[in-house]
Amino acid sequence: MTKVAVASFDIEFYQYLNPRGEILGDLPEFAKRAADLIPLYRDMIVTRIFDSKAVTLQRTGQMGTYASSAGQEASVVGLSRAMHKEDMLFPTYREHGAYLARGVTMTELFVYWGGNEEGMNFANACGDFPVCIPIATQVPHAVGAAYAFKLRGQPRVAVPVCGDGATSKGDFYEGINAAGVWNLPCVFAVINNQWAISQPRSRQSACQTMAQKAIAAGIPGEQVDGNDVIAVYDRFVKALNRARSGGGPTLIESITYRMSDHTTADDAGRYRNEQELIQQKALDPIDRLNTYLIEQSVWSEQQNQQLIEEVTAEVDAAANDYLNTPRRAPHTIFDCLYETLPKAYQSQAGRLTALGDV
Amino acid sequence: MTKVAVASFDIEFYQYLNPRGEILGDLPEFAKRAADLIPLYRDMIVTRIFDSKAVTLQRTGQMGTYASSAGQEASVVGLSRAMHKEDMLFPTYREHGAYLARGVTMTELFVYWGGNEEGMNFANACGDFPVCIPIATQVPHAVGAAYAFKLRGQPRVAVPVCGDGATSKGDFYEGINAAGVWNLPCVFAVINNQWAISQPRSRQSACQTMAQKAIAAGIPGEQVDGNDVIAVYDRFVKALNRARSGGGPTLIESITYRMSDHTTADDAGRYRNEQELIQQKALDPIDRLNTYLIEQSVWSEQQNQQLIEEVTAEVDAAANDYLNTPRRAPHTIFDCLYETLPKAYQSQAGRLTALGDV
Amino acid sequence: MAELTLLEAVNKALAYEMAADQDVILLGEDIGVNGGVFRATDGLQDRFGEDRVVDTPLAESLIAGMTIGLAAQGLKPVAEIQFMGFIYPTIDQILNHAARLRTRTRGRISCPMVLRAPFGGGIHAPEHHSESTEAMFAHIPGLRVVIPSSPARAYGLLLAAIRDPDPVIFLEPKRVYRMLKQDIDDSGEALPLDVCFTVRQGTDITLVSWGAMIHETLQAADQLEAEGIDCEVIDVATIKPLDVETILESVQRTGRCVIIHEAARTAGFGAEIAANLAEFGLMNLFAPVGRVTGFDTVMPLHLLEKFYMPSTENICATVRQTMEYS
Amino acid sequence: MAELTLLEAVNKALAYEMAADQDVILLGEDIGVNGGVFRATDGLQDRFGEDRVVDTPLAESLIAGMTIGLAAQGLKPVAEIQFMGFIYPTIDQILNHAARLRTRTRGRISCPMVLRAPFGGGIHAPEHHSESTEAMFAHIPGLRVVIPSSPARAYGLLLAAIRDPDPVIFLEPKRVYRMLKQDIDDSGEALPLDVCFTVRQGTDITLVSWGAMIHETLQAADQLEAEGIDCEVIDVATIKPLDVETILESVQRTGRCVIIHEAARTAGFGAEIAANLAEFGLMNLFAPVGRVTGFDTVMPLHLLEKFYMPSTENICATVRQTMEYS
Ligand SMILES: Cc1ncc(C[n+]2csc(CCOP(=O)(O)OP(=O)(O)O)c2C)c(N)n1
Ligand SMILES: Cc1ncc(C[n+]2csc(CCOP(=O)(O)OP(=O)(O)O)c2C)c(N)n1
Ligand SMILES: [Mg+2]
Ligand SMILES: [Mg+2]
Repeated sequence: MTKVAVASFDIEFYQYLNPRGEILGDLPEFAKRAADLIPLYRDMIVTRIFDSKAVTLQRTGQMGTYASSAGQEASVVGLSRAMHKEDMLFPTYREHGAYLARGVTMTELFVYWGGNEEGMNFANACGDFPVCIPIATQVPHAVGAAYAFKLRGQPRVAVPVCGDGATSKGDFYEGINAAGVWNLPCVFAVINNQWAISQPRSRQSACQTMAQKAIAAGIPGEQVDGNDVIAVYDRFVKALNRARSGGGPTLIESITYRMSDHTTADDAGRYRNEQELIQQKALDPIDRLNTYLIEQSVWSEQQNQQLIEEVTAEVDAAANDYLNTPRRAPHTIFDCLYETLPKAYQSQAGRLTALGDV
Repeated sequence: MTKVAVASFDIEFYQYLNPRGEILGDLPEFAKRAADLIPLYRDMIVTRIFDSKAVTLQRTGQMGTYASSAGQEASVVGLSRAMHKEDMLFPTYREHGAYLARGVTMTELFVYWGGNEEGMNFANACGDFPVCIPIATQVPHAVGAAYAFKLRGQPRVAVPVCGDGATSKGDFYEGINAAGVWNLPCVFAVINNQWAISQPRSRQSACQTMAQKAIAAGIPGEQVDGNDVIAVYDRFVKALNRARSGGGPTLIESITYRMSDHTTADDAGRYRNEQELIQQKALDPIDRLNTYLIEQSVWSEQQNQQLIEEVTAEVDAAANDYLNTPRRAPHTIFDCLYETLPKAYQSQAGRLTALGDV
Repeated sequence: MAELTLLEAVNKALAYEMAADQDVILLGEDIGVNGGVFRATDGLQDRFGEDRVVDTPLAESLIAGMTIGLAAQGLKPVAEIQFMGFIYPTIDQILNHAARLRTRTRGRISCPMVLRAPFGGGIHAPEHHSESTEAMFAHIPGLRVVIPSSPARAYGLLLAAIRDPDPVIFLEPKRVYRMLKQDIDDSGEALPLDVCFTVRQGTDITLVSWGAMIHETLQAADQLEAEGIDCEVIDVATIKPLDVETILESVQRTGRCVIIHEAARTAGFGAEIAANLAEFGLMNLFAPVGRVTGFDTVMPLHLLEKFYMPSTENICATVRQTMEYS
Repeated sequence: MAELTLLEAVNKALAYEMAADQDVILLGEDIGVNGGVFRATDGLQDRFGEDRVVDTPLAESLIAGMTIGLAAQGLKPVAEIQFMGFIYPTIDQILNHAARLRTRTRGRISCPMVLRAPFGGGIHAPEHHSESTEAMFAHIPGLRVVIPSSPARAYGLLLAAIRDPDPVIFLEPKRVYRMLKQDIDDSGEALPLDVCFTVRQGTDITLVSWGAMIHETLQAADQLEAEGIDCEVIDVATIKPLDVETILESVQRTGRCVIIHEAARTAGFGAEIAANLAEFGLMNLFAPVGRVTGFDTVMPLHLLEKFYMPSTENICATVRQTMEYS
C-alpha cells in the first residue's frame, strides 16, 4: 500500500501581552512606544462605557434589546483600528466599538438599538454595512464587496466579523471558500467569545481551533489572543496589508470572552457557571493594557479616572441626543422601500401619511 | 511575541493498485486472494454496462435526462460493497452502481430515470434514500439518520455521497460539522471526479485536497485513489467499522474522473479538453483491475467477454422490463402526497381520477 | 386542570408526548439547558435527557435537514427555529425534501416531523424578529401549516401536529405567548388539524383570522357588537390544507367577509381565502371582501411596529365599510 | 431586427447592457465557458472577460449574498440560478437582505441586482427542475418579480430589470426558451416594469396569466373565439408590484375573469389577483373568478407532468363555465 501525506497544516497562536500585562518578546513597530497605545486603550474604554450605558438604557425601558460586547473590546478595537477608512466592515450586532472607531456616532448606534432604522444611515461618510442579525449572512456580502474591490483594482479590504456560533452556518463556509477561489481581499474575523447564547464553543464544532476552518477553504488561518489588543491589531494589519496587495484572504480567530449575558433579553445564569466568568475576568483586555501602560509609566490611575469621566460624559451626551431624537412619522416606513415607491403601494402609504406625525 | 503552533494536521493519500494494475506493498486481508476481487470487478462491469444502456435509452428517446457514472465505478462499487446492509446510503444522482450493489434493481433505476417516481420505491427491502438532485441537501439527512442510529444504539452507519462541486455548499459543511459535534456514525464520501458540470475542481475551492474539508469539522479526512477499488473498499471498511463502533465520522475523498458528459443534456466538448479525457482513460478503474486479475491468472480475456455478454443480457432484460412497465394513472400524483389526502384536495384529485388511465 | 399561557401549553404538549412516545425528540438552538429563548422547552432536557432534547450547532438548514433524516428513521422530531426570521434557510429542505419525501419514494419513506417557530410582531424585538411569512409555506404542496391562537389550541394542535404522519410547520404567535392563560387539562387530547374553529358566532359578517390577530379581531367584534354589528369570528388554525367549507358556510349566512392577518398584504394567505370566496362564494357576497393586513413594507423596527400591524380600529373601520353595502 | 428566441433575447439584452454599462456583471454556475446550461450567457465570457462573467462555486446562498455585496458597491450584478428548484437557499439573502438593504440603511445603501432563474415545467426535465414558486417571492416586501412571456418581452423587461435601482427576481419560462421567435430590434430599449400588458383585446371575459401559460391562454382564446367567446388576455409580466388597475379596468368591461398559472393553486399568485377582484371589482363581476392552476401536489416526474399543468382544454372548460353565469 502507498500512504503518503499529501498536505500538512499548522495553526499558530499569537500573543504579545500576557494576562498579567507583561510583554512577551519583541513588540511590533506601532507598539514600541507604550504611549502610542493609549488611543487603543481609550477606544476600549469608550466601548465598555458605551456598552454599559446601552444596557442601562435598556434596563430602564429607554431602549430595545441590546447585545453588550463587554470583554471583547480588544478584539473589536484591534481589528477596526487596523482597517483603513476605505476598507469595509460587515459586522454582527456586537461590534459597537468597531463602528465607533470607524466614525459611526454613538447617537446613531443608540438610535438604531432604540428601534429606529435611521441609526444605520451613517452620516460620517462611513460606508460600512449595517448591523447584521441573521447569523453569518453578511459573510457573502463581504465576498461580493471584495470581488468589486478586486474588479476595480481598488486597494480595499472587506472585513466580515463572525462569532464562534456563526462558524457553524453554511454562509460562513460558502463565503470563506469562495474568497479562496478568487483570492479576494477579505479578512475574516472570527470573534470566538466562547459562547453562542447558551451553547459553549465545544458544542459548535469538534475542531480544535476555529482558525482551522480556513484550511477547508485553502486560505491561511490563525489564532490570536483576542484580549491582547496589540496582537489583534498587529495580526489584522498584516492580514489586511496582504489582502490589500493581492495576497488574498486570511481568517483570524480572536479568542476572547463574552462577559455579559448574550443580550439584555438573556440570562446567562441559566447555563453558565459563575466560576468561569470569574476566571475570565482575570483575562480582561482593558485591565491588561492598563497594567502595562502604568507599568511603563505612560499612564496613571488618575489619568484613568479622568478618561473614564470624560468618556462617560461623552456617552451620556450621546444618550441624551438619542433620547431627544424625534420619532419618525409612521409613513416613513414607505420611504426607502424602493427608490421610487411603485404606484401599487401608494395608497397604502397614503393611509399612513394621513396619520401625520404620531 | 509568542507564536505557537496549537494544532497540526496531515492529509494522507491511499492507493494499493496503481494505474498499471500493479500492487503497491501489502494487500489488505480481503484482497489477498486475487480471485476474491472478481465480484467487485463484476459490479464495476455491471455499473458501466448499465450506464451505457441508460445513455442509449436516453439518446433514442426512451428515457429522460441521465447522469452517467462512467469512470467512477471503483468509487461507487468500493464504497457500497464496504457498507453493511443495515447501513444507509444517501446518494446523489450518479451512484447507480452503489444502488445496484445494495439491492435496488436495474429496472427500478430505469423506471425512475424514465420519469416515474415508482422507481424510488425499492422493492428489495433497501432502506436507502432516494436520488438527491439538489446538491448536498442529502448530507443533513444522513446526519439525522446517524443521530437516530446512535440514539437507538444501532450498529449502523449513514453514508452520504457528494461530488467535488457539492463541497462548496453550506449543507455539506453544516453536515460534516454537526457529525463531528455528536461524533456520529457517518462516513462522508466525496467523489471528486474533477468536474462539476463545466467547472473544474480548481474553481470549486482553493484547498489542496477535498479531504482537508474534514479539518474544519474536526473529523478525520483522507484521500483515496478512487480508481483503485481495493483502496476504496479498504478505506471505507475501516472508516465504517470505526463509525459503527462509536469512533465517529470520517470524510473520504475518492479521486476519480467523470469520463462522460455531465448528463445526457450536457456537452463536455464545450468546456473540456479532449486531451484530459485521454489521459484519464489511462487511469480507468476497470482496466486496472482487469489487468491485475489477468496478471494473477484468476481471470482471462475470454471470461471477460463472457461476463460482458452475460451482464449485457441482464441489463437488456431490465431495460425491457422498464419499457414494458405500465404508465401510472394521472390521479396517482395525489396518492402519496400525504398519508391520507386531506379533504381540501380531494376534489382536485377527483378531476384526475375522472381521467382514468391515460 | 391548570391555568396555562400559550408558552406553557406548548411546553406541556411537548412533555406529554415525549413521555407517551419514546420516538419524540426535540432539537434546535438553545432549547436544552437554556430551555429555549422563550422557555418553550424549559425543563425538558432535565427530564428527558440530552439525547432527546438536543442543542444543535447554529445552522438552520442543518436543523431542517437532520430533522428529515430523523423522521425518515421513524422518529418524531420536533425542531425549533428560534425566530421565524431565521427560518428561510430551511425552505430548501422543507420544500425540496420534507414535503415530498413520501411522494418521491411512493410512500416508502415518510417524514413525520414538526418544525416549530415563534412568529409575528408586537413584542418590540430587534430586526428580523417580527415577521409573519406563513403564506410562503402555505404554497408548498405536501405540507401542513398550523397556527394556534390560544393556549388551549396550542396544546391540542401541537399534539396533533406531532402525531400527524406528515410534516407540519407549526407557527406560534409570540405576542400571545404570555398574553393570556386558559384552563387546560393535560390529558394528551389533541385537537383536529385541517379544520377552522368558529370562535364567535354571528350573523352580520364573517371575520377570518389566525394567530395573534384573532385577539384584535375578537376585540373588534366586541366593539362592533356595541354598534349593533354581529360578527362571526373564524380562527383558521390550519392554513394548509385550508378548511374552506367552514368559511364558505359562514359567509353564505352572513354575506360579508373581512380577513385579517399581520403578514404583508400582497400574496399573503388572506388572498387565498378571498380567492376562494371569489370563486365559490361569490353569489353569496353582499359586499367586497376586505383584507386588513400588514403593509407591503419591510416590518419596521420597534418604534414604528405598531403602525405596521393591523389594529382593532383598522378592523372595525373595514367592517363598518363592508356593512355599508346592502 | 433579428428573429430571436426568448433565450437569444435574454442573451442579447445581457450583452447590450454589459457593453453599455461597465458596472453590469454576471455571475452564476456554469455561465462562463459553458454559456449557461441553457446557453443564456453563450459567448458573453469570451466577449466581456472572466472578471465580468463569473463562474461561481456551487453555492446558491453565496451567489445571492455576494450579489448583494456587489450591488451595494454600485455594480449591477445579474446572477443566474441554474434552475428555480435550486433558488430556495437564496430566499434568506433575498428576503432578509436584498429586499430591505435600502430600508435598513434609510437609503444609504441600495441593492440594484437581478436574480435570473429559468422556471416552470414542460421540458421533461429531471426532478426539482420544473417548479414555479413565483408567489413566494411576490410576498416579499421590497422586491420586484418580473416574468417575461415572449422574446420581445424578455429583451425589454430584462433591460429594465438591470437598470432598475432595486432588486428584481427575473423568472424565465424555460418552456418558452426556444418555443418561438420574434423580431427584435437590439436597440437597448427597455419595456416598462410594474405594468401588465394586454396581449389580446376582448369583450366577454378577461383571462389573466403570465410566463409560459400565456401561450396556452392565447390558444384557448383562439379556440373560444370560434365558439363566439371574445377573450381579453392580460400578461401580468411584473407580478410584484402588481398593476391591479389594468386588470380591474378590463374586468369592469368584461365582468368575468379567469386566472391561469402553472404553480400550485393554494396561495399561488392567482389568489392575489382574485382577492383584488373580490375587494375592488366585486360589483362588476357577473361570474365567479376561476383559477386554472397546477394541482396542490408535488410536480410529478416527466411522465405525468402534462397532467399536472393547466392545458388549453382546462382553460376553455373553465371559461365556458364562467360564461354560463349571466
Ligand atoms: C440565522 C440565525 N439563527 C439564529 C439566530 C439567533 N441568535 C442570535 S445570536 C445567536 C448566537 C450567536 O453566537 P455567536 O456567533 O458566537 O456570536 P455572539 O453572540 O457570541 O457574539 C443566535 C443563535 C440568529 N440571529 N440568526
Ligand atoms: C443546489 C443545486 N444547484 C445546482 C444544481 C445543478 N447541478 C446539477 S449537478 C451540478 C454539478 C455537481 O457537481 P459535483 O458535485 O462535482 O457532482 P458531479 O456531477 O460531478 O457528480 C450542478 C451545478 C443542483 N442540482 N443543485
Ligand atoms: Mg460567540
Ligand atoms: Mg464532480
